[in-house]
Amino acid sequence: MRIKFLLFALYRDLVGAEELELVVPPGSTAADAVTALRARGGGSSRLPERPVVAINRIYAGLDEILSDNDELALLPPVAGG
Amino acid sequence: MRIKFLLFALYRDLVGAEELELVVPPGSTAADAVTALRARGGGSSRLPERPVVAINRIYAGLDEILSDNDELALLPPVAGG
Amino acid sequence: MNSHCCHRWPVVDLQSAMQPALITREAIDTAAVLAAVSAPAHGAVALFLGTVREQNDGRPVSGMRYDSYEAMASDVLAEIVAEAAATMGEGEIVAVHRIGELSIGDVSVAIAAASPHRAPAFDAARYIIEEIKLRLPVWKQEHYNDGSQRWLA
Amino acid sequence: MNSHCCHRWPVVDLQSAMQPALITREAIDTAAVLAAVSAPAHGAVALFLGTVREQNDGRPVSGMRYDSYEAMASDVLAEIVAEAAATMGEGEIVAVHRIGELSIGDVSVAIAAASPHRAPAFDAARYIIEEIKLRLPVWKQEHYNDGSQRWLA
Repeated sequence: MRIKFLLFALYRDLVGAEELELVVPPGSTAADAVTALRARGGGSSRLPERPVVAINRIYAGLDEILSDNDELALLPPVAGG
Repeated sequence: MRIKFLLFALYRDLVGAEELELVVPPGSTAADAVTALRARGGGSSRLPERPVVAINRIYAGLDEILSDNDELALLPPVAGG
Repeated sequence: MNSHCCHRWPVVDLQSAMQPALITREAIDTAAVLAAVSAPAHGAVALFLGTVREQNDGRPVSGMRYDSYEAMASDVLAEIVAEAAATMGEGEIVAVHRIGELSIGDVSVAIAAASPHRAPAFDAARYIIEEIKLRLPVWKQEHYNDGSQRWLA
Repeated sequence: MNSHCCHRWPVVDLQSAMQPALITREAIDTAAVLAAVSAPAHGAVALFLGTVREQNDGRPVSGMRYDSYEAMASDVLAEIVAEAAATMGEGEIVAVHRIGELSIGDVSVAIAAASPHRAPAFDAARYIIEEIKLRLPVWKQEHYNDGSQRWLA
């Protein structure tokens, strides 16, 4: 199934992209998808193993199981205000 | 000695004056002066026996001893803001 | 002094243009209060505004008269602001209380505290309004639609 | 609907003119934020402003870039405001967070809470800024005088 990754701030700089898509096996969790992204190597391998994530714009646990076409956002520590 | 009373809000309405002067014996306390003022009768007698007071613009205790020409303000419960 | 020696023009300084504690009969300019505390070093500004409500205890209010022991109120407000400033540390504070006849919606009190950090700014503004309620010698008389009026305590 | 039957002109309503939770690239109009929550029933208004400071950790800052996961940030800010409103009860709240390139002194966040009473207004404004710091998906990158930059965490 296809997962759309969204990257912000420091993570965007590391990966060098705002978004990218990867195909992961059905039944993959958010953690699995992050592992797949880090396995691309380069700056992506410097992403944290367990980042804060949102699935389809909602904060989610890393053990959450993804569905086809989910948007998985990797969120650096927030710094608003 | 002469004491200048200052009256505000409800107390002003009771006494019917913004300020007035009374002569009280040397050594009088603020409480003594209030008693003298209440003894004038009329609306003044409806002043509380132990109001909050300020002497020369500073909050003071009723047992404070007055000096000649002191300004003694009788302060209803404040309601600013 | 020394006016013979050099050309010195007055520097316009918003912060010193507004007293940190003021009892006034004029309408309160909220934007000016905010401007007076703002500075590049202060990342956080807390502003509190008290306004005249259209009702109190369920009774419709047509207006409000604020009376004060003006000379003492100026001193007490300055004292309250100084206490808050001492606790807050770095930053700027302005507190203004209006007296006289006010209409519904008019700002009766404005308190602004600016600090490098948000907690001290909030705490300062909160402290000042609480202390005003406790000890500023100001009284208010509500005017009602039927023409009657009452001093609040 | 029913436009054929009677002349109904749109009512200008400041409160509905401004969304209660907004992520924007425009400069924040503080006066408009205050106006949006003000009402004759609300005797207390608490406003919090966050502004870009000229330095951080002792290092001079030349500017700040705010980035966000905009679609999610709008939802999260609306959620935070709704939580504060539920606790506050009667009143009005507006919270605006600016994103994009900001200069020193620019307002990055404005939160206004108006209530019949002061404690709920203060508490609502404070709650919202604390929750923004915890969970609003916004990031900031400081620009320094030497041309370098850094994402804050």
